Amino acid sequence: MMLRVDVSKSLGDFHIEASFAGAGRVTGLFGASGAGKTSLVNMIAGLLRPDRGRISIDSETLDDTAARVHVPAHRRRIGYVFQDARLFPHLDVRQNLDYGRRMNRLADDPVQRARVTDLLDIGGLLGRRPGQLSGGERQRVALGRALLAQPRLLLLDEPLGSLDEERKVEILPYLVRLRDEASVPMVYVSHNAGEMRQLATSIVMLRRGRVIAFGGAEVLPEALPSGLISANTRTSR
Amino acid sequence: MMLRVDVSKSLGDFHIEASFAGAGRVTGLFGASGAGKTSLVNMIAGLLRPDRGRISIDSETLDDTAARVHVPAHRRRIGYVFQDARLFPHLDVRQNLDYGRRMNRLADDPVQRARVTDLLDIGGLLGRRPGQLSGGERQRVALGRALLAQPRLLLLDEPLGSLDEERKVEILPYLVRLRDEASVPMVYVSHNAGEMRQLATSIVMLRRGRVIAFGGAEVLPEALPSGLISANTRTSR
Amino acid sequence: MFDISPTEWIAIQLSLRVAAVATLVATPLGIAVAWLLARRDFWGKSLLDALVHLPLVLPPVVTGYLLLLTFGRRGLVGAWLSDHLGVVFAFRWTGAALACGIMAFPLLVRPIRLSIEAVDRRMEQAAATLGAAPWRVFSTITLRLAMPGVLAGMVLGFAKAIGEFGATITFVSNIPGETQTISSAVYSLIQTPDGDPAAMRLVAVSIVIALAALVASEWFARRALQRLHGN
Amino acid sequence: MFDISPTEWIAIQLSLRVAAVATLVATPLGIAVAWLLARRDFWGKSLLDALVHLPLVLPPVVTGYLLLLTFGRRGLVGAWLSDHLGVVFAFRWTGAALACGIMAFPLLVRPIRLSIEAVDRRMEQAAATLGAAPWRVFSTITLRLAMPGVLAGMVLGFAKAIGEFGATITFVSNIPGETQTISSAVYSLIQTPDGDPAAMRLVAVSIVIALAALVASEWFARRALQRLHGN
Amino acid sequence: LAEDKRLTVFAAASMKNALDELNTAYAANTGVKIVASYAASSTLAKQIEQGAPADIFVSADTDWMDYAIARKDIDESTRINLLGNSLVLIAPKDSAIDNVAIGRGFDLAKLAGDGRIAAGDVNAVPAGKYAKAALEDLGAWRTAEPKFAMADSVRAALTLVARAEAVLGIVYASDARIEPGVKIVGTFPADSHRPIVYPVAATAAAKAEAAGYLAFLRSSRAKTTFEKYGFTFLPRPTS
Ligand SMILES: Nc1ncnc2c1ncn2[C@@H]1O[C@H](COP(=O)(O)OP(=O)(O)OP(=O)(O)O)[C@@H](O)[C@H]1O
Ligand SMILES: Nc1ncnc2c1ncn2[C@@H]1O[C@H](COP(=O)(O)OP(=O)(O)OP(=O)(O)O)[C@@H](O)[C@H]1O
Ligand SMILES: [Mg+2]
Ligand SMILES: [Mg+2]
Repeated sequence: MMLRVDVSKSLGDFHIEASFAGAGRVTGLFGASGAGKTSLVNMIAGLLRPDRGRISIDSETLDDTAARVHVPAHRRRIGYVFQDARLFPHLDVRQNLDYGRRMNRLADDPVQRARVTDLLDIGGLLGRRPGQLSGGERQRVALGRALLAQPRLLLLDEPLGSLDEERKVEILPYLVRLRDEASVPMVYVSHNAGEMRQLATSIVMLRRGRVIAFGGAEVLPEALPSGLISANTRTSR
Repeated sequence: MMLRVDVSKSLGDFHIEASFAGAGRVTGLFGASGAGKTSLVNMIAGLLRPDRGRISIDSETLDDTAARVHVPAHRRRIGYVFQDARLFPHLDVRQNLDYGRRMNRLADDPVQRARVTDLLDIGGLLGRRPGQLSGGERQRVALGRALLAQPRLLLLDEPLGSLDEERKVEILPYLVRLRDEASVPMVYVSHNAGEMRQLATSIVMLRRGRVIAFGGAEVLPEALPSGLISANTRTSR
Repeated sequence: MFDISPTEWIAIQLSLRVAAVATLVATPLGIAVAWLLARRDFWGKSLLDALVHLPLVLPPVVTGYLLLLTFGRRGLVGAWLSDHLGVVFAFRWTGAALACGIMAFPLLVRPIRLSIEAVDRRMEQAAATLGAAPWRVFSTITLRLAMPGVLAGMVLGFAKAIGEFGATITFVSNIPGETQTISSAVYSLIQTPDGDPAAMRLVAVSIVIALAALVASEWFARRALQRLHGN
Repeated sequence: MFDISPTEWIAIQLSLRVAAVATLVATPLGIAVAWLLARRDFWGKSLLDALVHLPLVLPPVVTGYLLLLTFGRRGLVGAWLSDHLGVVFAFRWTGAALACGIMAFPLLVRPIRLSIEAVDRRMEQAAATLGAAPWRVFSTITLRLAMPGVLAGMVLGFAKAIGEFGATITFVSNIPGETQTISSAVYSLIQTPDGDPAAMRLVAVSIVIALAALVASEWFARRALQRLHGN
Repeated sequence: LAEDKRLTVFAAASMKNALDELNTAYAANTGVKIVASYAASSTLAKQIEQGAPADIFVSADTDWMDYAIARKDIDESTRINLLGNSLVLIAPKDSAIDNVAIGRGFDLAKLAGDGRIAAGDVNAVPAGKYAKAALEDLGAWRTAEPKFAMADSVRAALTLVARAEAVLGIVYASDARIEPGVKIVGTFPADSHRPIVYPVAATAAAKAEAAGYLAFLRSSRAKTTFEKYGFTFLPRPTS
């Protein structure tokens, strides 16, 4: 799959001017808080319209401001795990998980559903409402919901941010498997270089709305031992 | 400061039965997603009433179900940075930051405010509304808002979860400084062992609503290099 | 005290039918208009808004008179409807329902609109990324989240329809068994020198009806709210 | 067409005064009642709820009559108020405002209640942890977030107060310069064989007033919504 | 004090145009300002019962005047039967029905066919009450009753006929004369119903000026005006 993005967009004083082509199976978006990662992902999903530019997947144009093309979000078949989980509050977990299948009129696939709920360890939560979930549980349900809609591209906006490391260790390989076996291509947003290294086949580094580097894992900052922090402790005591 | 917690609480099928005393300056709450960290913190803040038990800070009882004591949240002077930022949507960033000062009728302290906004790098966002912020920006403003209310205890529920590592590296030392110099005691929730090691002076390990270990950094699981993940990649390809 | 005469019984039944039909027919329409007002910008939006509020602002007699001019046998719309669809409002209970529906319309639309405006757009966005076309987003997300408003609108509308009488009596007059609702019966009783006790009896009945509607709606609303606040 | 007679001018001014006073006085009360209904559980809550809706359910004439019996010169409350506080409602414009306020009350309370119920409790919790006492949480968070509902309630209430006439004319009669509002003026004109043109002129005036109120409220509501949705 | 130069008249709504004209004239002549409140007679009677500041009560029928007198709200000695009216059968202007003889054997139901007969509420609105009484007297009520469409005022009944919603209507002659959309097709015999009377009286709490106003209402000046609006003037005019 080939994802091509060449857009510009202004949000208040903030300007995005980004162009890249994610040829690999997982395109990593890496950048500091406020770099424009979520905004870019929103444009790919069709939730935010670029002021100018094009977005395409393979030969299909999703956005082309010059040609006035804008495929609406619901026709893009792009799954999105939001930074804030955005579960539907009036539906229980089971219904949340089932929502994409219903909307896309897909056949019921109990095997797939069981596999996803097992992996995400949310089988025990199916009857609960989102308000009764912990932060991490919510994020896992959101991940399951996006997967079960069988998207052709998956956008993951810091999906593991609120997960403990044990769970990360469990889920990340699954994402790798999705990438390799199910060959669901992804755009993966994270500020964790380790995760990026694991998952991304090509990496887009963003700073202040602009692409400042593009390539393989080598563009990432060097990993610091034990979560990058110890290097700085001197200054703090 | 001495924080004593000895409570039990049922939430649906989930039962919390936790007892610990955080004598140190920073008590770390460590545990997997769904372990009960947020629920415990909510009880300390006074937002959730224990079914049974006591919570006290030094000699002041905050909750005592036997004596029917329940100090309401607004009288506890406990700052809380929520897992979801919970900024007030109708106020801009400046007003959000100022809210605690107004409510506690504290004198205006421009120096302190400047220090906090500089450190959190949110000086440029003061006129914005929460809806116009990125995920990480929102979390930083929430942190600033809690700090500027001058609490006697600070509850931090994964406050750095959505921050990039550069910013974490900047902010964590500040929290350490708060702990050491300003001597604002904290309860710090995280699933990042590295952060915990940095900050916590005593650590409470939770699993399924119960305290399973208590002590210094030695109770934490061993840190894995570069974000814990590489050890598992074998299984995933 | 509660010995109700046969005519009064008929009036009570009629009131229930008129109010129920008015509310049920007006609700989908009200939802559509509320959605337009909440979510669309179009030429003439203020006009539509004003039109919706009109029955509230005008003395009911005027609304009834305008209905007569429009939907009467000789009215523009009324003549067309009766010629082409065989639908007649004049002097029929359907006319009473039309009048009540129109009088209740502003009360119905406002709360629904309010609730639609309060729906978190981010939920709708999430639904769209899951493949929901706009109208399915509306029916599965927006409308469900706006349910408390729909219920509130229906209660206000139903209560108003039970109490309405000025527009109704002007439009379809007061024909026992056909268009005489509780309210118009009460009205004539109050105008009769010794009618007060009978009027108060009927007033008690309409209070009971409204109370029942209220309790039912509170029950639904409580459920809807619990759903939304997730507990 | 718009040559308005001096009596009519007086009626217009009176209508504006009556509707404005009714709305402004009823709003804080309506907020309080809405809050009680939205947030508190207490004995008699259903009763309060029913009482609030009553003016909607009863034919306006009945409400007016009950007001006359209660707040009239010889009424229980009316006599006490006039003896002890010197407040007289009977046959004064204040009585018209009282009648309009009561008739508008259910329309005012419902949307406010709806908006309060929709306020995210987590915001209130956040405010409490920042040291805000309950009433300050209410005034700085809940009420602000419920602003669209307050505005909607005020618009409905004001529009209703402009259109009200059944309860008003029954309670305080139709005295030019004192209690004759636009609506009651329209009523007497409609009862007069050649009064229709004058009635329509006044109807046009009340439409203009309501339209102005509507446009103003839309403007405020749009601002309030923008605030809440953060853009 | 200006307050002393003011009289408040509570009058049945159907009197509005005639009284408005007379009140203007009276104010011009005497300097006493007349404030008139027009509403349903029932409403006005109950308001007077509750202490309304009315000096004069003009009722559209005797029932509500009797009601007020029974409650001692009215100075009975000042009561006069001021106006009369006659009851007419009307039809839309372009109706085929015309020149109906109303008397014994008059079959209103047959005349209406499957159409409706508009009138004031036969239990509540004075004109409706008279209509029912007249039809009962003529033996036409039982068959005609199901065809009645009762309006809340004579004006509303008139409108129903003028818009041809109803094929027939029974209203006062005074109202029928002014509405261009209807024609009078018959007049009810005066002896088929109680005399139609608009009684006038001062209230028990009336100001002294009330007497002068009552006298004015009986004057020939008033007679001319009332007759212009189609009422029958009952008293012998005092100059
Ligand atoms: N109202 C409720 N009803 C039922 N179960 C609940 C309710 N609220 C919370 N829970 C459950 O209680 C457990 C603890 O939740 P809590 O939010 O305290 O977890 P946490 O440790 O903060 O997790 P995370 O790291 O994912 O935020 C979870 O399993 C959650 O599903
Ligand atoms: N509506 C808006 N008006 C003004 N500025 C905006 C608006 N929306 C976003 N921004 C700004 O655009 C920038 C990019 O936001 P975005 O959410 O894309 O960041 P991000 O890279 O996802 O950050 P994070 O890692 O913190 O989530 C931020 O600085 C944000 O403040
Ligand atoms: Mg983001
Ligand atoms: Mg949590």
